[in-house]
Amino acid sequence: MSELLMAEQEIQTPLHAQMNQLPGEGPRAESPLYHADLTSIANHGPVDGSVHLQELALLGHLVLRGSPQNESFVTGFAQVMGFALPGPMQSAETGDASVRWIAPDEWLLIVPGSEAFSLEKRLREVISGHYSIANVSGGQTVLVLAGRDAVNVLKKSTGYDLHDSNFPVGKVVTTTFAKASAVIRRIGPQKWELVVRRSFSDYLWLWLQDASAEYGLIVRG
Amino acid sequence: MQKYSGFGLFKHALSHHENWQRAWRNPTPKKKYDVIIVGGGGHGLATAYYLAKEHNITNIAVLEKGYLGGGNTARNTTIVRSNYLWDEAAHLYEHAMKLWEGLSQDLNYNVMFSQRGVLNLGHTLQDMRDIERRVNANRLNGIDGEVLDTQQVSEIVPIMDCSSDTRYPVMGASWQPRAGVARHDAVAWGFARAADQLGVDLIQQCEVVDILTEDGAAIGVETKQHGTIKADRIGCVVAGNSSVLAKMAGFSLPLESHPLQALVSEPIKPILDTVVMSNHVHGYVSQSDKGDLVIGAGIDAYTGYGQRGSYSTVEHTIQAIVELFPIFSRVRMNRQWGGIVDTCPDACPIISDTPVENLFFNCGWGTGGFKATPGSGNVFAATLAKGEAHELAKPFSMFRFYDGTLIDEHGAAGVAH
Amino acid sequence: MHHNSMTQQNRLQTGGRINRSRPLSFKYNGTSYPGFEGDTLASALLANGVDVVGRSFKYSRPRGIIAAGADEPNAVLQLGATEATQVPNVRATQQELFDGLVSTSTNGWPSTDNDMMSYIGKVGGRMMPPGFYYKTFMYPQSLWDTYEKFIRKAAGLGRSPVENDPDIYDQLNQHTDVMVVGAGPAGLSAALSAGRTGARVILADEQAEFGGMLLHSDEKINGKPAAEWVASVTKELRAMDNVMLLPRSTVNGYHDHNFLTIHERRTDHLADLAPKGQVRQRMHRVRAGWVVLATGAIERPLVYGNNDVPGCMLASAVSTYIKRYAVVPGNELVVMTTSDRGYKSAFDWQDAGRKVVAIVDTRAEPSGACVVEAQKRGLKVIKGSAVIEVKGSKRVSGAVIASIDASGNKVTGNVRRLSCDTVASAGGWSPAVHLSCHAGSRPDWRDDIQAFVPGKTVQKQLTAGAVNGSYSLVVCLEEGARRGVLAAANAGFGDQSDELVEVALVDEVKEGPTMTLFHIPHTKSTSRAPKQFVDYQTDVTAAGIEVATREGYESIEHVKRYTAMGFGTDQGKLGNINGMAIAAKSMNKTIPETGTTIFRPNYTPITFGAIAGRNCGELFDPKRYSAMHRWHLENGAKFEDVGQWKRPWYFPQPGESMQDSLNRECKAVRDSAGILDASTLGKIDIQGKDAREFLGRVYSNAWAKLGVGKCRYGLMCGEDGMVFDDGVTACLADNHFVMTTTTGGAARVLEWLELYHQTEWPEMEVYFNTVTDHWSTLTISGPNSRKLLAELTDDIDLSKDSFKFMDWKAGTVAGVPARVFRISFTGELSFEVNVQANYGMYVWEKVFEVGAKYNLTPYGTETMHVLRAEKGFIIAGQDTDGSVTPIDLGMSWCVANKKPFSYIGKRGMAREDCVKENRKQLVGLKTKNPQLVIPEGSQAVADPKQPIPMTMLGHVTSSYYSACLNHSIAMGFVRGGLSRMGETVYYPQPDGSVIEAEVCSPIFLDPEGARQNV
Amino acid sequence: MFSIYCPYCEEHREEEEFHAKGQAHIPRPLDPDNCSDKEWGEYVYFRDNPRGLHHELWVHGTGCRKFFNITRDTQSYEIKETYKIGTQPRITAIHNQ
Repeated sequence: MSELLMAEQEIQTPLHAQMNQLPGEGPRAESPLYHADLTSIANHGPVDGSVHLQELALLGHLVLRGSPQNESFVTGFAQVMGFALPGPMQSAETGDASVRWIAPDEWLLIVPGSEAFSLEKRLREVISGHYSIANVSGGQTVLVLAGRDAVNVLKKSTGYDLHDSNFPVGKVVTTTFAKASAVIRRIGPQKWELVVRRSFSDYLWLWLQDASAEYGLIVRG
Repeated sequence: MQKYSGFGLFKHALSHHENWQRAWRNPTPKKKYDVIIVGGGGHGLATAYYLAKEHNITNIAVLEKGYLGGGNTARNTTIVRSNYLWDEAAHLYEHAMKLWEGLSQDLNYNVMFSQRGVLNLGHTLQDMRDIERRVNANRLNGIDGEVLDTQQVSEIVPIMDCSSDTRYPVMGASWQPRAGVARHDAVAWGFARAADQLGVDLIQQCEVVDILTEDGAAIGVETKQHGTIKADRIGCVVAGNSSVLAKMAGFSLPLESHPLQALVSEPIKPILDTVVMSNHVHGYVSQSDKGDLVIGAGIDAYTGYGQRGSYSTVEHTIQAIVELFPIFSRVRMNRQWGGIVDTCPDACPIISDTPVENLFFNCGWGTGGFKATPGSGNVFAATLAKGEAHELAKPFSMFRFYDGTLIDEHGAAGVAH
Repeated sequence: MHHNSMTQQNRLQTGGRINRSRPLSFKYNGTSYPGFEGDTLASALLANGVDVVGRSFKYSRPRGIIAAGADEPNAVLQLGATEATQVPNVRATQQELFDGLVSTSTNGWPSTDNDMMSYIGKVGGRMMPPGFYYKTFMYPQSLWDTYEKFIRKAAGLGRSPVENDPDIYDQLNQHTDVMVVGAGPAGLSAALSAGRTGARVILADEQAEFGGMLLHSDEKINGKPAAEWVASVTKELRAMDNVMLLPRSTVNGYHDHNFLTIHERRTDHLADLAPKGQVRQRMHRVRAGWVVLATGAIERPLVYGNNDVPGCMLASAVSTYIKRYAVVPGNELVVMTTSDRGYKSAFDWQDAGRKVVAIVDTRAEPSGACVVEAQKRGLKVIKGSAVIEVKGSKRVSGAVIASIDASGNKVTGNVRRLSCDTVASAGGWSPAVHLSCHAGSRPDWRDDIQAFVPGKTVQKQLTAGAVNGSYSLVVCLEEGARRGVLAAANAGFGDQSDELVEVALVDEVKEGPTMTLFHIPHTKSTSRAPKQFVDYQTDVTAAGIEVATREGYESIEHVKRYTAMGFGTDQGKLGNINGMAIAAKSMNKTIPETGTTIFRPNYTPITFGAIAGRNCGELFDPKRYSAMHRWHLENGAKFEDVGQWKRPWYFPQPGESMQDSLNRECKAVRDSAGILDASTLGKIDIQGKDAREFLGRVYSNAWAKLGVGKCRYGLMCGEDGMVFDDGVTACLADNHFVMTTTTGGAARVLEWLELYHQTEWPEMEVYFNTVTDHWSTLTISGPNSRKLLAELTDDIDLSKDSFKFMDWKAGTVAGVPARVFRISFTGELSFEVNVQANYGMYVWEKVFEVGAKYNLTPYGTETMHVLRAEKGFIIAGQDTDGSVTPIDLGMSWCVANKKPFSYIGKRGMAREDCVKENRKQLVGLKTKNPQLVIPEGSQAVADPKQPIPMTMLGHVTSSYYSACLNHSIAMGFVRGGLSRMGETVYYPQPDGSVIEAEVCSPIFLDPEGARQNV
Repeated sequence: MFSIYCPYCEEHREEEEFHAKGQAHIPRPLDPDNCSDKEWGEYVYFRDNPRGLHHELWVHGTGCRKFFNITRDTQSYEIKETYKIGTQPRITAIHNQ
């Protein structure tokens, strides 16, 4: 218990409150689409279709805010992550860490859930000046939409131009998605990653099932 | 004047309708008038009519840059109601309502005012609180109205989906039986004809390009087609152009001009006998005597003088109508169009003197102008005649935006109507 | 398949594009008829000799099919085999025939009462000049309601279904470099030349087959029949993966910045109910780089006496039915034409083996190849003459022809009658400029072709072919090719070199000049001649238009509105130009002098369901859920809509009334412990060295001294000084705060903060991030909440002295890291537990595991409202309405006017009207009868007996029965209320009763705050 | 339906991602407390609302959440330019005449 305690001790820097928000073993985590039970749909659901959907649940989501003019912010990130912050509408990744440009002073870093806190600590250690890091891991989830007709499902859902000439692999856009919004990243010729907000996830799950009905939806576990 | 009646119609039928007189003259403007009214829409024509009828001022010109009733009068969804929240607005709109009741006979022109009742739906607990508040205020102000529950609503509009499993179930409504719709073009034409009969000069295709002032007072206008026309008093009633006219006179107004869109379905057999409005799902609908479903919603968020808005607004409106009336899903949208509404920060109009002496403005009706047409003209006429605001107009001075005596009707006027 | 014995007597044995091997059967007005695949409903009706397809709505005259496309005004039918699949007002000329199609005529007159019909039509007809209803039905006033019902009955065409639509619709967002509208000769060559550059191209056409007029043309392109050229071009286009072909797709709207809407009908040609799982109709929302309008032109009918009798048709339509559908719509034809065009129909008719009675040419000296051919064919050509009137009622029985003068203004004699059953008229072409007008451009009049063409526009728009007034095939093809290349080049594909322009070879036919003529004169004056229809669907006649101008309705907009010309479902495609010409003539003006004609979307009507797409039913608007929503469902919560959120409203137990539940939930909180899901409150993470200063500027109260580990309540105002949101903000660290907002206000507040940061104070070092969805918030409230929470944490010291009211601490709850705020909206000892939302449900369940012994009771928003009202806490949005200042709310304690910076709202509150003593102020209200609950929204008066209109003092904003206090409580506004404590106000009720209440402090329970400070 | 170039995302985006926020270049008075009611009213409520060229504030709400300015013709709806907060328009009514 005691070392658990240690791990969960609030680390009070004078300037920012940091907090490891993950418990140790035991407590059950429920991703935003937990109630949809995608795993059993994956196991027992339809196997025919040209649209594939998968939730990448319980990842670590960190919102980084800072100015590109803040050298310590830019270099600090590169130093910790081993790659540079991408420019407008771009993304970068190595291994299981990926970062998305959201705004001129905002990036979304997604890592394995267990690494969010340690990464935040390391980033705060090396970055100085004006910046912020917000852990939003509980507030959003990642959906991967793939398959031949994934692009048509997206065309029903967003007004953004998805054509190869405008939306090559690696590009990121934050845009409208049905009556919600999503951060959309193209991760393959027929593969797209959607970052959506927790409270909208059930609506978007219903929407995606409806929009892909005519093509056939296969859920991946 | 040539009186309109069933018998007259019969008489003219015998002569193959070859002897109808003009509804109004086409006069060339004089050099000077007692009063110039800029703007030949419903409000301007009503102002001229009541000036002549109730204040014996007949040396009047109405200057219209296009054709009579060609602005928002020709583009609105014709809803007439007076169930406003605040006393000031309620009294003004109820004054209009009383004039509506009898307007056809007064003008000897059938404006087809149809008191089929208006429902303002509530979809949330707060909607219902606001409805209770408004209806209570209406009753104590002498305006008819009652609060209906879901069951009562579905009895009035059985074709509406009042089930509890919709996204925003209908929890109830306010109901004003005396409210309804009127034939919008006929209102302008009726006032025009009656004003013309009383000697008012209606000058169409006459665009005001400048307002002439002399030591702080307005003395006339410069027009594109007829040069200078002088007047002792000038009233501007130019919805969709108010800020432009004010700029000519050297001041600005607390206005933004927004596109307000409307649309109609193809004509279908009578199926909807009342007006249904919903702020929450953002749509309202009535059925015209021609059979069209007349539909509208909120304004577009940007300013625009183009008499058109964004397609997404039309989409949201139709989603709302299909949500309320799923049976209309297979009915088809025929035409859409847009007007320009001058909106005030407190969703109430301006009927006011201005920084320029002898220059008065009647504007800022936002989405609520048509229903006020006779009342607006009536109090503005009195204001122009006396040179000071009519009792009912006093609270609507443009200077309320300095001292803060706003009349915030957003609760009641949050959605276009 | 069963067919009745009826033969298709007007069907040719050979020719046309119909598939004779696929016979179909359909119903019209209860009778079933045969047809073929490839027919439209109109061509099938004509094939079966059906003349009357409806009655006109005003005069109820029999009407037949006039046209072959979108311009048809009469053949507007009700479709649908079942109630749920009814579709009103379907244009038979555009409806493809399918097996089992059921259609009925939609007479303007709803009842089958023939007396009424004939009364209105025959006798009443003359009593109904334009605007007749403005002139009558006025007296007596009381009868208008009755008059109106009578008028409404006459209105409408088809009827709405009364069952819900079983079909599904959707939308696809498209982006393209070049959008080509119309797949006639110009459109096809435009798409081809653009497609070859590699540009993204969309080609849409309203018809099932591409080709337009080429589908029934004899002309040759590159030496081959035109239809072969169409096939080869379509084949090449289909092979290009940068080209999207959309048949059965009408471009209905052309909006700003080159945004177009396309209505694609995917299954309407198969059945009236879409095959299972298929989308019936789809809207394409297109953003185009450049647009090529190749929308063609619509033939104008000529306006003559009784020109609405079935058998009167457009000459081009006659050719279309013969050549494309192998249907000859009659036996004996008279053609009236102002150009060479009409001759073609006569030739087609003759080739079909039926009798051409005469070609009546309004030109005195027609020249051109066709005249020579007519002589070769032995056809009778009557020059300098016109059909001034036809005879017959349900079908043309004869044509009255007469000589006319060269100007076409009057009959010069030689009146005689020819027997015939069909009169085809060719009055020239009107370019289909509709789309070019949608974004505000006005069409230009061209005297040389006597027609409007697309005007100056700010759109990235090109035009090709007949819409330009270029009517000859060779020009259409070349213009198309050139505009296609140009559009692609403008969009960045290919250069504009001529190599890219492939011009097809067509042998030109020499055409003679056209005569300008719209309205055929009659021996009688227009007002006395037989009705000469201009707009068929709205029953507008030439005489009617003259009456309108006679009465001073002189602007063409007045004419249209007064007569209803152009307001039908065809939007005046046939009638508008003729109407303008007649109005102009009656005022001795030119057509452009009467104004231009402007078209609005839609080109043709669009199904509401298609526009709504998927956004109806449960997808109408997102439902937002907290992480504990499943638990709320399982535990029988009733929900309240708050913004898009579904919040538990209360948790009824079996047999409980709502009030029972509230009483139970309230008591549980006051006596022991209750729990509320507060996750929906907005939460904004604020970091940066200027965060504290920023808070001081956007809240009305002071923030300079808020220490780390502390929380504070704040009020947020607009620049007008009116309260718009409130909430508690906690200081997590010197440069780090978390702000809470109302559930409905979260997005607005975040944007508000960003607005001021980005536009007013960019120099301030602060970042705002929403963490609303990231944290689950469990509010445990009640005297036992400390004990309960103690069982779930061993690293948070909950003791009174170390964890004070308005403190927050971090630690673990149920083994999950948490931030715990000791704040209270109920007035009880209360802890807000915040955990990462992925663990919200887990912790919630753990709390209940230990909570049982404390009778831990879940409560919803309604109980929360009662509990806070007992304490006099406001709810922004319920107790405020955008017109009240903090002072009006009696919350001057929450206003810090000594702050150095003039915070948002300060100046607004100081305006003349806002500092008046006698404003409406929020107070508590105690009813004289403690059991009476004043209905929320009741209005206060000082004297309930005063006459109406009464002077109102303010309204009740919050009102409840307090089970804990055993009496009702209320808050409301009363003018000058803060200085009226103890006075009585009266609340008149709709039922005539009056509720008396005493003005009091809004704090009904524990004014000292002892309960929350334990 | 506008197609709007976001100066921060550096590409054209659909109108649905944006919100119009009214007239641009209306700085908050630096000393509100010493403004007259009239001056304050002018700041809060009174607008140019021109027919023609208009400098207006928009926010890329469903995007980068940045506020920026648009110079737009309120009659033709043509967007002449978009520019970042803190910068001045290149095209103004004067230039346009």
